[in-house]
Amino acid sequence: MEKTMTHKGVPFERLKIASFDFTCCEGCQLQLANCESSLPDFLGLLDVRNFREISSERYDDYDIALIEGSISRQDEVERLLKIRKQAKILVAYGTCACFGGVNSLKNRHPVEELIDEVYPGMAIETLPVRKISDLVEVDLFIPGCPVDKREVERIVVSLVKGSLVTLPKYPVCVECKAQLTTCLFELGEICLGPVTRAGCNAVCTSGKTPCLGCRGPAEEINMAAFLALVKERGLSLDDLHEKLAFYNAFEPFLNHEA
Amino acid sequence: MKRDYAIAIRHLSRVEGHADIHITVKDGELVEARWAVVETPRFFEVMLKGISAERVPFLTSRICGICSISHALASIRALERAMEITPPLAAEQTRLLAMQGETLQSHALHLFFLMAPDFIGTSSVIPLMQSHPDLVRAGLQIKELGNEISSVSAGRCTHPVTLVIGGLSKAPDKQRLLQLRTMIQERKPALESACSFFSSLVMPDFSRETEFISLCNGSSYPSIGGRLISTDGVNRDENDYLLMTNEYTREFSTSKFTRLSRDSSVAGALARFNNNHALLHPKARETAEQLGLRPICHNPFMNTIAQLVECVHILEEAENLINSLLDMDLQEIKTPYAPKAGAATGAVEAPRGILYHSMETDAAGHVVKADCVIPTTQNNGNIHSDLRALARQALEEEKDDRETEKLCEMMVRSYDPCISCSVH
Amino acid sequence: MHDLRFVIPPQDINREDFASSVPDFNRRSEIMRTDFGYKCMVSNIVRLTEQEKLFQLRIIDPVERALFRFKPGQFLMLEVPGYGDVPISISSSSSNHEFLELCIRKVGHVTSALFSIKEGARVAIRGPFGSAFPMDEMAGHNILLIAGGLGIAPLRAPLYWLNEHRDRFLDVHLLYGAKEPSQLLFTWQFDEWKMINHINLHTIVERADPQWLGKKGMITDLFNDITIATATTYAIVCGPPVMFKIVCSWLDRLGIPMNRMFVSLERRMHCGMGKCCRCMVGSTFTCIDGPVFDYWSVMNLKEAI
Amino acid sequence: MIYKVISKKEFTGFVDALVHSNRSFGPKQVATDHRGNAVYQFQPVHSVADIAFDYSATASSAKHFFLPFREELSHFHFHGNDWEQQISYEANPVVLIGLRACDISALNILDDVLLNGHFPSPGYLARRKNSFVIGMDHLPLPDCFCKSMNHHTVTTGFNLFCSDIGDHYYLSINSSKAFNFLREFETREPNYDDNCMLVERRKLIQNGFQTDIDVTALPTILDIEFDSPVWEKWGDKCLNCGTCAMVCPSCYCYSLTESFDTNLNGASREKKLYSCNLVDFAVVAGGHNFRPKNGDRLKYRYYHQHRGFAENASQQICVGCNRCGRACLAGINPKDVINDLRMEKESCMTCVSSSPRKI
Ligand SMILES: Cc1cc2nc3c(=O)[nH]c(=O)nc-3n(C[C@H](O)[C@H](O)[C@H](O)COP(=O)(O)OP(=O)(O)OC[C@H]3O[C@@H](n4cnc5c(N)ncnc54)[C@H](O)[C@@H]3O)c2cc1C
Ligand code: SF4
Ligand code: SF4
Ligand code: SF4
Repeated sequence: MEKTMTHKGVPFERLKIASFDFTCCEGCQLQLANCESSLPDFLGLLDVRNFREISSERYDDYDIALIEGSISRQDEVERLLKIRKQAKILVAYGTCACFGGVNSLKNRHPVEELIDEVYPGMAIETLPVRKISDLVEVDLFIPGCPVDKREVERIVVSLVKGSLVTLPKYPVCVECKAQLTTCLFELGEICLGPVTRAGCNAVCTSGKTPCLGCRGPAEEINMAAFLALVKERGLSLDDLHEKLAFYNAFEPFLNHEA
Repeated sequence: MKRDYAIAIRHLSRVEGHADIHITVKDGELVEARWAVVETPRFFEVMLKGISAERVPFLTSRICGICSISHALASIRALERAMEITPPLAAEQTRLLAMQGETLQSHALHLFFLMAPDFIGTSSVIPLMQSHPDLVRAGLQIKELGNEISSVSAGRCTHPVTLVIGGLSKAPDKQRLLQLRTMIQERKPALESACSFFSSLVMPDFSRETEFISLCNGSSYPSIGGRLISTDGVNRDENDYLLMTNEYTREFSTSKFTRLSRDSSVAGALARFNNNHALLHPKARETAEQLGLRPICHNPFMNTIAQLVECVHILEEAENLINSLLDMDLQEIKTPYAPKAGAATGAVEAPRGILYHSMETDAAGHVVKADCVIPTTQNNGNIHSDLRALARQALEEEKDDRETEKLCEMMVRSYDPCISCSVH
Repeated sequence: MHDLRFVIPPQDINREDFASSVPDFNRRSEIMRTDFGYKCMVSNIVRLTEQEKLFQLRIIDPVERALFRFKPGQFLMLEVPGYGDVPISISSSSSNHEFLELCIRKVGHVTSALFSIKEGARVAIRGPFGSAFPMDEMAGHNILLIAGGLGIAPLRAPLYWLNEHRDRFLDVHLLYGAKEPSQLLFTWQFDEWKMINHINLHTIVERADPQWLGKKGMITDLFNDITIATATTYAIVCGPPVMFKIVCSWLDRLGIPMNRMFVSLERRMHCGMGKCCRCMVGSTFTCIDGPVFDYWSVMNLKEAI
Repeated sequence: MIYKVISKKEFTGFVDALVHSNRSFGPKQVATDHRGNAVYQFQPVHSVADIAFDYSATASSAKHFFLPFREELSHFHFHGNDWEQQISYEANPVVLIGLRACDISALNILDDVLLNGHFPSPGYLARRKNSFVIGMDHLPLPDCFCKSMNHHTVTTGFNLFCSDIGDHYYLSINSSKAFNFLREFETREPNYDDNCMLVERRKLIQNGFQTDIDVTALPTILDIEFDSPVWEKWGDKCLNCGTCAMVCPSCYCYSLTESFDTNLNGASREKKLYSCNLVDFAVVAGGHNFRPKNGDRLKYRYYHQHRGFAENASQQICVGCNRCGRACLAGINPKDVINDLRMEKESCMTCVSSSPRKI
C-alpha cells in the first residue's frame, strides 16, 4: 500500500498506528471496526502497523499506540514499557486503560482468594490491576466503556490534521438534557452523570439506566455538592459507592466520603 | 520436505484475545500440538461477589466486548430465575431481538474480517477493500445491520444499556423499529451475494468425530434458555449445567477445559445447526443445502458456513420479532421485583455457543456466588484435539510447515475463539 | 393538507444583492450573510518573533474588497476552514483598502493552524465587529499610547491613523514594553514613527540582552520619562489584564479623566455578534459594545480587568 | 387579532387534521417520577389522542425546535487549495401544540435577541417562520412565578392561542395561516357569555399563583450585590452541570466547534447550546479563566436572566417558568436566590451608592 496520501494537494502521512490489548474485554478495539459507513474513510487515515485482532501483519515502526486494557501481570508491564519506547503518542484507549475499569473490582479481594476460587491449586500469576498511567506516561486519554467510535474518529482526524485534541470538560447532564431524557434522580436513582465527563451522548441515561461514570470525572467537579445531593434525597450510600467504584474512575474522590 | 519443524505462533492474530499455537514435528512424527491460552485472567467470578443484582448485567457484559449482550442476558436470566422474576413478553421479545443483532454482528465480523482474509490469502481485511470491494461492502452492511439491531433493542451494541433485571429499562422506539425493518429488507441482497462468494470456496477436507452441545427448546431455533442437549443423546435441565461442563484446568492454559460424553465437545454455530437444523427458517435451510452443509457435520471448518446459514436465519427471525414488537403495546416492559435469596443458572446461545451463568443471591439481592462457563472454554478441548489430528493429517498429506501453520491457524480461527471471554 | 413550508433559499444570500450598498455588518438588511465570511487570500506572511506572525490578507472578491471598511480598534473573526474562527484585531491602516494586516500570536488550536499555512492559502473573515477608538473626538489633543506585549497589535491601526492625520493632533507618545528585546514587534517601523511622524517612542524591556541599549524594567518605569498635560490628553492602553489595572490607575492619579482613557478588552468569543454570550463582561458584550471601552465604563463593568 | 370560539370536539378534529398532515409535537407523558408525578416533554405526536392537553409543564422547554441543541451552521468543501462554504437555512415545518403563555413569551424574547439585534440569526428565522405555534392557557403550578415576570399572558408570538372556557376554547387567532386552516372547521364569533367566561378564566389563572418574586429594581440590586457572599453560598451547591440552561426556554448561549470530515474533503462548523455554568465557559487562550469559581458562573446566569444585556435593551429574559429550579439537582432556584439577594441587601447596614452608568 502506498504510504502518502494527498489532501488538498498536500501530501500527508497516514498515522502509523498500532493497537495493543492488555487485561480487558477488547470491546474498545472492536469499536474501531464500527461506524461501518465511514469505516473505509477512517481506515484511509491510518497505516495499521500492528493490530493483532484484525491483521496478521505485525511491524514495530508505529508512531501512535492505542493501549486497551489495564495491567495485571508482569509480562504486560514489560510489553507496555516496550511499546512506550517506540510510540511517539501513547493513547490510553478506553476506561480500562484510563482508569483500570471494571477489572479493578478485583483489587478488593486478596490474591489468594481470587486464585483459590477460580483456579484452585494452579500456579497463576496475577498483580493488582493498574491503569496505564500508573506505569508509563500517557499522551492522550480516550475514556469510555466502550469508547465512542465517533469520538475516536474525531480524535484521529484531529491527529491527522494536527489540530487540538479535546474532550468535553462538562458533565454528562448537558448531553442528557439535549436528549430530553428524564433525570434518573427524578426517577429515584443515583446517577453519576453530574460528575462524569460528557462525550458519550448520554447513552446510558437515555436508555433510562444510571450513568456509572465510565468516562471518569468531568473537569473541576463539585463532589461535595454531589454527595450532599445523594444524602439530601435519602438515597443509598452503598449504592453510591458501588457506582463510584464500578470503573475505578472516581478513585481520587472516594475518600471524600468521610 | 522438512521432517523436522516447530511451529510457534505467539498471540495468534485475527482472534479475540491472546493464545499461542505450538506444533513440533521430529523425524516426521508429531511430538506436540498444543493450543495454549495465555490471556490474563480477570477473576470476574470473584469480582461479582457482593455486587447488587441490579448492577450484575453491567459487570458481566464486560467479560466480552463482542458478545456483551449474551453475557448480560445470561446473568439476567440466572438472576431472574434465582429471584423468581418473570419479565413481560415485550421484554423477552426485545431481548431475543438483541441476541439476533449481536450474533449477526459477531458472525459478520468473523466471516468477513477474520476468515475472509484466510480464504483469499491476505493478512487482513484492509487489502480486500481494494481487491474485493463488493465482498467487503456486503460484510460491512451486514455487520452494520447487526449493530443497528442491537442498538435499537439494547440501547448500544457493545455493552448494552437497557437490558436489566425484570425486563427492559426502556422500550425500543417504534419509529426506529420500523426503520430497522426496512433496513433488514434492504440488506438481504448483500447477504445473498456473500453466500454466493462463500459457496465458491473449497473448504479444507478434515473431519474428526465429536460431540456437539447446544440449547434446545423444541419450538424455535435456540437463543435464550431451554434444555441442554448433545449429539450424543444427552438431554438435561438448564440448572444441571455442571453435569454438561465438568470444568477442569490444565497448567499451560488460563482458559479452562470441559468434557461431556467424550474427551472433548463443541459448542457454537455448527453445534446449534447440528442439533436444531429442523428449526431453522426454510430459507436458511435452503442456503445450508446450497453451501453443502448437512447435519451432522464434523468438519470444524464448516463452522464458518454454519454461521453464514445462521445469518440468513437471523434476518428472517429479526423481521418476525420486529413485526411482533410493532404489534405490541410497549408500555409493560419491566416487572417490579423485590430482591431475594436464590440460585439458578441462565444459559443462552452466544454467537460462539452455549454460555452459562450461574448466580446465587442473598436476601438483599447481592451476589454471593457466581460461575460463568464460556463457549470458548467448552471448545478448548476440541480445538486441542483437532489441532493434533489436523497436524497429523497434514503430515500424512506431506504438507510443509508453512502450509501446516496456515491450515492450523485457519482451523483455530474457524472456531471463532473468544479468548478474553473464556479467561474472565 | 396544510403545507407550512417556508424556506429561505440559499440563493437569496447572494452577495450581489448587497453590492450596491456599503457592506456594513451592522445592518439589519443583511440578515442572510452573518454566517458567511469574505474569502481572503493570505498574500504575505512575515515572521515577527518565535510566537508572532504578521499575516497580510487580501479579500478576493473585488467588490467586497472595495466595500470593506473598518475603524481603528475594530476586530474581525478570522476563519481557518476546518479549524475554527478566532477574534483578531485589525492592525493595518484603515485607509488601506487593498490589504488587511493581522498580527497573530500562536497560542492554541486555530492560531497554530494559521501558523502552518503558507502564502496563497485561503481563509475567511467576518466583520468588522465591535467598537472603535474615537479618533475624531481625540483630534486636537495630546495622545498617549501605552502598549504591553501583543497589545501593540490593536494599537497599530490607531497609530496609522495618527500618522496619516498627524497635523490634527498635538504631542503623541507611545510607551511600548515587552519581556525581551526579541519580543518587540514592528521594530522596523520605529524609525518611521519617530522621524517621519514625530511620535515620541519609548521602549522598555523586562529582561535585557547584551545588545540592548535601551531601558530595562516595567512599563510603569517609563512614566517618569514623559510629561503629560492631563487636561488635554487622551490615552489608549492595551496589554495583558494586569497591565490595565496598574497603568490606568496611574493615569487616573495623574488626573486624566476616566472617559478619556481607552482600553481594548479580550474575552472568549465564538460569534462576534452578541449571540454566543461568551464575551460578556458584567452586562455588556465585549464584541458589540467593546472591545474598545473607556475606562469609566470598564470600572463599571465589574470583573472587567 | 381575531377571536373565535370553537367547541372542544371540533377543536379536536382541527388538531387531528393538522397533526396528521404535518410534523407535529405536543406534550406527552414520558415517565412518572419517584413522587408519582407525571413527567412531560414535547414529543412527536401522530394523532390528537397522543397529546396530553391537560399536562402540567414539560421538563424541557420548546426552545430546541428553534435553537437545536446541536446544529451544523455551515459546511466547507475543499478542492485543491480552495474551498467553498455552504450554508443552508432550510427548516422543516413543524406544528407545536400546547405551549404555555410563558413558553411563547420566551420565544418572543428569543426573537428580540436573535432577530431584532444587530446581527439577526437566519437559521433561527427560518425555523421561526416555519413553525405553527398553538398556545394554550393553563392554571399555574405551585412554583410558577411568571406573573412576577409579567409573562403569564401573551399577545404575540403564536399562530393560535386557546383559552379553556368549559365546553369550548376561546381562540385568539394571530396569523392568516391559522385563520385559513380554521375556515375548514366550525367556529363562531364569541358572544357575551364567552367573553365573560374568558375573563373568568383569566381571573382564575391570575389568582392561582402561589409563588411571587419581588423583581422591582432587580437589575440595580444585582449590580450592587455583585460581590455578595450570596453567590458563593449558592455557588458551593452548584454542580456545574448546565442542566438549568439546557431546560430553560430563553437561555441561548452557545459554543462553536469545527471539525474535518473523516474523508478530509470537507469540514463542518457546528453550534452547540452551551451554558454559562459550565467550567470552561469563559476560558481564553493560555488557559486563563475569567470565571474560575462556581459562584462566578452562577452569578452570570442570574445576570443574564434577570439583569439582561445591552443587546436586548437590558430586558430581563427570565419568563418565570421555574424549569431551571425544578430541574436543578442542587436545589438552586430563582426564587430562593433572588430572595437571598434581597435579604442581603435589606440587612446591609452600610449605604451603597447605586451602580454608575455609562456616560
Ligand atoms: C477583540 C479581540 C481581539 C484580539 N486580537 C488579537 C490579535 O490581534 N492578535 C492575537 O494574536 N490575538 C488576538 N486576540 C486573542 C485571540 O483571539 C486568541 O488568542 C485566540 O482566540 C486563540 O485561539 P486558539 O484557537 O488559537 O486558542 P484556543 O485556546 O485553542 O481557543 C479555542 C477557542 O477559544 C476561544 N478563545 C480562546 N482564547 C480566546 C481569547 N483570548 N479571546 C477570544 N477568544 C478566545 C476561541 O474562540 C477559540 O475558538 C484577540 C481577542 C479578542 C477578543
Ligand atoms: S473499557 Fe470497557 S469496553 Fe473497553 S476494554 Fe475495558 S471493559 Fe472492554
Ligand atoms: S439523568 Fe444523570 S446525567 Fe441526566 S440530568 Fe440526571 S443526573 Fe444528569
Ligand atoms: S452515560 Fe456514563 S456510564 Fe454511560 S457511557 Fe456515558 S459516561 Fe459511560
